[in-house]
Amino acid sequence: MNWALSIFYYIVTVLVVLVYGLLLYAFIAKTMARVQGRIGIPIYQPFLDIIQTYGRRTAVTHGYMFDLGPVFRLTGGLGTLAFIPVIYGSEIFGNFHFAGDLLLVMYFIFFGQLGMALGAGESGHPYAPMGIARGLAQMTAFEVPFALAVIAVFMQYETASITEIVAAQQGSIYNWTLFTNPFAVLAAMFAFLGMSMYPPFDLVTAPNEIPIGPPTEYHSAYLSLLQTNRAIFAGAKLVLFMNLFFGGATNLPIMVLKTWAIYMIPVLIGVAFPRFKVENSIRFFLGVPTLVGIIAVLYMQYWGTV
Amino acid sequence: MNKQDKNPGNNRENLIKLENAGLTAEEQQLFCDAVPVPYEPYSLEFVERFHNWIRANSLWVLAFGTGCGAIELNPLMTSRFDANRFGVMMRPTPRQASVLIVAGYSSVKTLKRIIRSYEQMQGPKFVIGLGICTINGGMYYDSYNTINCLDRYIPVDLYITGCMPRPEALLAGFMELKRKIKAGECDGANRYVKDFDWYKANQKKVIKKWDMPDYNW
Amino acid sequence: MGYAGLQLVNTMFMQELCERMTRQFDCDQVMHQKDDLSFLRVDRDRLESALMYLKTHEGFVHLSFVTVIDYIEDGFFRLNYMLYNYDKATNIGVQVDITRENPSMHSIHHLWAQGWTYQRELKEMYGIDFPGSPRVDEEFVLEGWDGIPPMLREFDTAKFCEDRFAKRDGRESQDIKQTMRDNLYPERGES
Amino acid sequence: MFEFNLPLANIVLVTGFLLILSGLWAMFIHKNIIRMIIGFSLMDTGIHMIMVALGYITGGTAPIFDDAVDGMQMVDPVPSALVLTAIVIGLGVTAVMLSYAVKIHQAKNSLSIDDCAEQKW
Amino acid sequence: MVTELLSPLNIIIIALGAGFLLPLIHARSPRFAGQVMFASLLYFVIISAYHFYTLIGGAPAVEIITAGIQPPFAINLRFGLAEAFVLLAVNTAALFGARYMFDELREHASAMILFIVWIMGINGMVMTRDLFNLFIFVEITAVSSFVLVAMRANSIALSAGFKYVIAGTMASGFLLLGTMLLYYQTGTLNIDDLIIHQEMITGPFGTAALMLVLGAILVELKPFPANGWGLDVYQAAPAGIAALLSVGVSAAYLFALYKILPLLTSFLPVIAATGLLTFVASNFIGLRQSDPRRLLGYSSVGQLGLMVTALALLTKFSLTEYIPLVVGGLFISHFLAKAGLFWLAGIIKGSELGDWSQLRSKPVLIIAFLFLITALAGLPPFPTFWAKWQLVMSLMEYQQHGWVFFILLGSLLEVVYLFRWFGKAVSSQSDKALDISSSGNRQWLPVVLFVGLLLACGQVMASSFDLPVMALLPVYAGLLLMLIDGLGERLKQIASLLVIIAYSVYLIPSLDGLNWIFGLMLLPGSILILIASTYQQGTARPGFYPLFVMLVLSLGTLLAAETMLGFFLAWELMTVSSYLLVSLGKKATRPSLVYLVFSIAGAFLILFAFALIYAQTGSMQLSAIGQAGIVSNWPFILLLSGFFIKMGGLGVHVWLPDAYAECDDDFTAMMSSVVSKAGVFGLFVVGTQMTAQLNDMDTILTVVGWVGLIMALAGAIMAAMSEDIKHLLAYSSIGQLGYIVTTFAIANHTGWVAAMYLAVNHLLYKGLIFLAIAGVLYRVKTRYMYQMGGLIKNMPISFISVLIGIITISGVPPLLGFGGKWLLYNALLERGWYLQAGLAFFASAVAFLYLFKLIHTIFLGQRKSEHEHVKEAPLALLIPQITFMVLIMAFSMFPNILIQPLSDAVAPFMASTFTWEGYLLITENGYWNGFLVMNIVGVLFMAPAILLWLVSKKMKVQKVKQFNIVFAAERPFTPATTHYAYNFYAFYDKAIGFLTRPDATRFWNGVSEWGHTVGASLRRFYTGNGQTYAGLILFYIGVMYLAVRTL
Repeated sequence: MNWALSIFYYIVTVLVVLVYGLLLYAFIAKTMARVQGRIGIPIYQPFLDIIQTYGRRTAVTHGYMFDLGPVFRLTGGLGTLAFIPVIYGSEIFGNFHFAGDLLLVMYFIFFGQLGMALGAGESGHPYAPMGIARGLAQMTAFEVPFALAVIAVFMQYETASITEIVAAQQGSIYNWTLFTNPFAVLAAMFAFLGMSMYPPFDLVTAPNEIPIGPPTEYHSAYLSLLQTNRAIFAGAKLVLFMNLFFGGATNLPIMVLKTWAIYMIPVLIGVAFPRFKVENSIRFFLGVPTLVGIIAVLYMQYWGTV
Repeated sequence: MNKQDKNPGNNRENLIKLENAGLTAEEQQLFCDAVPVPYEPYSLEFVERFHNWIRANSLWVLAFGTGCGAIELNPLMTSRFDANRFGVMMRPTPRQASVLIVAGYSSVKTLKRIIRSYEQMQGPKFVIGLGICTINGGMYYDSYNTINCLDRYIPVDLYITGCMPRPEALLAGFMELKRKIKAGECDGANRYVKDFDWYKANQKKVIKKWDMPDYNW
Repeated sequence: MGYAGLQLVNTMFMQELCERMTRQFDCDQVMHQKDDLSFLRVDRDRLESALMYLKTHEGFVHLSFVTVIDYIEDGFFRLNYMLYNYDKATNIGVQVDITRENPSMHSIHHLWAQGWTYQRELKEMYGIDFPGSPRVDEEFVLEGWDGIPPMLREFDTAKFCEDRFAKRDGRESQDIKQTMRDNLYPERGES
Repeated sequence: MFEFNLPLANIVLVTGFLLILSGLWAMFIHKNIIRMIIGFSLMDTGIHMIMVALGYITGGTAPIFDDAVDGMQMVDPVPSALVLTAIVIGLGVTAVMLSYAVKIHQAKNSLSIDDCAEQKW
Repeated sequence: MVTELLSPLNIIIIALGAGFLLPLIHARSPRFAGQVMFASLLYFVIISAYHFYTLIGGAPAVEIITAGIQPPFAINLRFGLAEAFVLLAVNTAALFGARYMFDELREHASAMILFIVWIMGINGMVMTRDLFNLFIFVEITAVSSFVLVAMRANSIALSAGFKYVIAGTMASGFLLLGTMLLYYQTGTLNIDDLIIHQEMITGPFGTAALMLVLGAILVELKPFPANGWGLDVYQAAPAGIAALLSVGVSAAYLFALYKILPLLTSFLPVIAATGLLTFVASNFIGLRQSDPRRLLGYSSVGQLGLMVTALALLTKFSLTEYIPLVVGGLFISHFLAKAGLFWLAGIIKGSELGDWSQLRSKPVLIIAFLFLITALAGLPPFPTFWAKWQLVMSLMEYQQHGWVFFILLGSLLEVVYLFRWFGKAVSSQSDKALDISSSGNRQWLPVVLFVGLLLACGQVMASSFDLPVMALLPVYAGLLLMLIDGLGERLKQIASLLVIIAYSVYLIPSLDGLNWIFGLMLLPGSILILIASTYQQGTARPGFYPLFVMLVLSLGTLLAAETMLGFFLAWELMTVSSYLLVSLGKKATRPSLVYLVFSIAGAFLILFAFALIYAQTGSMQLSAIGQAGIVSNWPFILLLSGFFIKMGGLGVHVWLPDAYAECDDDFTAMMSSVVSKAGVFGLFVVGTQMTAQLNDMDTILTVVGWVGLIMALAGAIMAAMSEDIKHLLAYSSIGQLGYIVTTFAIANHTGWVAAMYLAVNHLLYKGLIFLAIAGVLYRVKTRYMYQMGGLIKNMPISFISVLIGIITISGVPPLLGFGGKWLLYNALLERGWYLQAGLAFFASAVAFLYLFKLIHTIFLGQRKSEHEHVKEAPLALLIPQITFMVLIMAFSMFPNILIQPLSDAVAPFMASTFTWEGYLLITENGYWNGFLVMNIVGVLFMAPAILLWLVSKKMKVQKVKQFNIVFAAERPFTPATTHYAYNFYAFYDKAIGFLTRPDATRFWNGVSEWGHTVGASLRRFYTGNGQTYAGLILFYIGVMYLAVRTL
């Protein structure tokens, strides 16, 4: 593999995913506005917002960890993306998936969150640790169904390599994990609700309780890094789910379509529900979703024949 | 001060400190005592104009209801008025907001919080005075606890009169603010810094219990 | 028992109560405002025992509020302690007149735990002292108030504003009475 | 096996056991130290009697070796010798006990065993 | 000539002669009388020593025949090796005892006479072979004792003495009666003759006769419950007398029992049972005792009980060749230690355990006290340890599980109360001062001498086992360093470092395979932590360095051990030294005791398992574990449980948080990162030996795997709920060790590599974090995290340490920790433990909770005003931290330099499933290129960093202070109320907090409560009433008789 070329391809991927992520965000906002009978933001609004925050002329800093927090966060997003093949079989969008398998991705997701948590922590604002504590607590809970789902997927395909998992789902729509391993997908989608930070699981930013939580003190260029990451990370996460459960994508339009569809699930649920209390959210995830996850594993163990 | 003016952006340490007389010695250690300095526009004019256009189309309003007029802000986001389509968005924290709407009368107590929030916003930042009370006190002109002229305390870019002005008026105000921003007329943040002593004197004249630093970084 | 019956019982209860109170605490004035609302006026020094009695014997367990009226012309403050009886659904207001010079009143915080809030407010707004009431000297609503208490009638708010807050030129103030008459009810004319 | 074929020895033997039992009994029921010591003496004496009785053979001769005497008809000399030693020792022990009684009386002004229960558990 | 001069009979002659002469001399010159007495006692010693020497050389036993007639027709005495041994001990003790209490003795000639006659009585009891003669010596001894006990004639001593008199006279009466009945049946009084003709002792009559003799001797050995009088005497008698009563007189009776034991073949189980009952019951009661003298009494009684048991059981199973080792070992240990302790008790004023804190004014005495306690408790290197080892092994050979169980239970209880006593002596404050000036060194020098003798005896006994030369090296190294304990801290540190480094250089090359890897982990890890030891400038740390060296060296010997004894010895040495190190903490008295008790309990489980293995295989080699596994799973389960306790396994973890929290802050690092690995090593010792059987142990392994994961989860949740920083880390250790347990139980190549990898990981990051925290605690003087905050400004390097540490723990790539997680899941999936993998994921997610809490509440958020001028941690702490960080970064960058050796070390036991392609590691299920990940992340990190830097060049960036925050338009008022730190995860507590309820703690508290209640109930027998005691004696003999008849 030519290193320079693969780095170039990676940069292309990042840019594509960034643009796509921002557009997706705008599209969702627009959709929600239309649901509410509004016109909604222009489709290019997220780009303006990012540039606006990049273009702020003053900033305050609370210390070096505060400065590094967004850097960690964006690194986390970029890295997660780097280890996921975005489009199956594509040389350009294959990224560095050969560096590690699914476990690497699952753990690398924490990298950015950890760095962000530390940076926000140094800001000294009490909402920051409150939000992080809520987020971590909820994360521990929704990781359980997610992990069980991933384990079920692993049991099904007997590999932890994302590329191979995608490869195994090619051919027909009935080869998708969604149909071959429905319990795992159900559990994973429960977890996805928690990851997406839409109601009823938007505990971290929790407007009206701890207004926007961790990034309370982040602004200007720091915030724009976070916004950038948000787009990239959302893209990476969607691609991961798509790869694991929905057959992956062999070209860009399919990817766009599938990820958009996946993303609509938490959005549509989000517009219909109020927010959980933290303890309720934890108990929720440890209840039915975990049970579904366990069923998925047991199903694979005893009846799963693919 | 001169040195900083010549070389903006690189001075993390200011030479002159704020007095912060309202704080105890112990508290002074906990608050930053640097003097605010104005920022220069981008050296390339088209960059500045580009950014002004962006700023105008991405107005982040601080969700801070300072008075009775706050009730007029809520319909702004509803389907009837939908300020979103103009790039207006509510932000819950002053750090991220660029527009401060002082909605209606402001009592002395609220003024203190307004000043704090305004100073915590990052430039460029804009202030809209909403309602007659912010202009000359309105019906509360002789209340012992309500200020009369907002622009003596913080720089106001735009007033919207009325008691109360309807959301349409506010939307019109946003349009006007956008125009002013694009025209590069909104330099309230820099004005505030340049006339810092005057603003502080006015503020301290009405706020007797000044238990915060002189500039709330 | 129907509503009318309850009303009758209440009226009788209130009358009997007021008689008892008059006997016991030398209430110099009793006023039956409504079926379920009466006012008694007691001595400054008997207030505590009267309230105590009402709370413990007559079922007026709830202190609704404490207010004061500034009778600047007659030189006294009239304090109103409004109590409520849940069982009988009746109110009773106990009034005390205190002098305007160095006004001071006994604290009733020991009777109702929320008492200190009202007393702190009265201290700030009227300068009435309640020795022994918790945090009574702390600020209640105002921050850094440096004049005479603003609710006193001798406080000249217009002059205060002129001194303290800048005026913007161009403001026209109209006489409200005249304006309303001119603009809203022109047909009524001078009366 | 133990055989009750010697009336005199039996009488002594039974008496000895009775004395032991009564001595123990006295040690258990009496609170007074002096009485307990007496009980001990009774027990001791009982043991001595048993010792003698065990060695005695009715109609046996004195244990003096002589050509004329059949060894089997001799009274066993050993218990008799031992009992002398035991009596001496018993005497010594009794003396110690009595001096304890004196000392205890001096120290506590009481001779009750119940007053000697300072230590427990 | 020499032989005649040194004839044992001379002891009696001299004693009687001195008895006559002393009053005459005393009247002239009390001083000379004293010299005569000492000369006599010295003569006794010389005689016994001479004969001991010659007998050891193989000389025949000395037979003394009286009246010129051969036994059995005349009284004869024998002076064999056993007699010589006992009498040498007794006479030595008597010599020092007389010296110890000379102030009291010299007043009256009669006291001196009594003392001499007393000792003579003891000598006689030991030597005589005639039953009636035994009675006479018993009476001589008893009468002298009666008088000597009441020598001070205070009220309590008189009461106790009179009870003693009653019991003594009853016992001797029974002895006399029994003797006569025996004589009646057999016609002989000679013990040897009786043994020859024991078939003549028949029927109930014979049984009764034997019972009376036995009962009399046993009563004098103070069996439970007929021993109240004895306890009173121990408590009330003058210390010197009590010491000799406990060691000398009891020795004589024990010896008497030994002599008549051949007569009592059918009695043996009952004798053993009564001894064991005494041992266990006394130790239970000891739990409740607060008077040290009486506690010593209980201990004496218990030890005698154990010796009786050992004697009876060994005789029963015809293991008489072990009697010298077992009973002799128990005896000499009890003898020296009890004498020393009683003598110490005489020096100390006051009757509370806490009063022993007076000893601290003389360090040599507190150390002596510690040694004596340790010797009594049966810990190495003292004789009891060897004796118990041999006893347990021998009994187990005959499948005597019940006996062993109760012996170990009693020993455990003994440890509890003895070390509680020591803890009180170390921690409490006595208002009385130790006064040893008036008596000079006369009173304490013997104690020290006896400690030396104990050590010597221990060494002698050790030599009778097949042990490597270095087995006791830790002890000697520790003792050596103790000699220089008075020097400067830095000097001691360097000396200790040199010792450890030299030892490492010697040891590590000699190890191989997994042991080698453990060696490379533990010894350098210890060195790094030791570097930090001088961080508290100006604080002396007495005892720290000797114990530390002992601990590290015992870890080394543990690794090098090849036999079960060597392993167990090293294990116990490690336990003792780490216990003592823990107890050096300021408030560590109770936690360290709990730690010791659990450790010893664990060690006993291991001992039990070893004994089972030995019984099954007859081999002492560690490799026998594997053979034993074929027969039964029990050794495996027991060993696992033992190591599990050491690792703080779930349910038995209750010792861990407090022990970690209360010991010195840098030593916590040692406990967590190094000492806990001993448990892991133990697991691997078992695992590697039993590789062949592991396949058949699916059920056990599955259970262990689940337990490990539940441990991981519970540890993480409890850590998240802790407010105390050291508790948090302690629970974290529990959780992390849980993963190691699970990966061990996976028992395939990946699993074991994962376990080893996790162990290395744990060593690195726990060492790092605990040292960083030690620095924080040193600077901020509080352990509660909510009282800290914002320290990143003051302690940036410590912050980075903790940051690296928590990233490593959490398993976030690209650092080392991810490898552990990756291997863990790979192993779990490979094994097919899918639900377990889900649980592991949950546990590792919960770990994020406490990790963020840890770093946030300490270093981030709002700094307290009082911490404004806090400085960075001392350099001594930073150096090892930086070393750890460098290691972590290096292993993260090049994971193969770690995984490859681990894989190779595991490969001999489990076939490797790894494939390497350069830096890419491929398993059956996945792949991971640590080097590449590290580089990608590094490059990716630079991109936003440069971007941010570029943007900030165009901005005015103002550095602000901690209160410059958006506070809902208000201003913060105090850092304490602005810092979100207390009850950090309140909602988590609401959601699943029921999982953190301290049920285990409650359970063990219940056990402790129960033990105390048992003790309290058992001691209801001791009413203090002489008649009750007499009644109990009758009752005891009656029950014994019935028991014998029934059996």
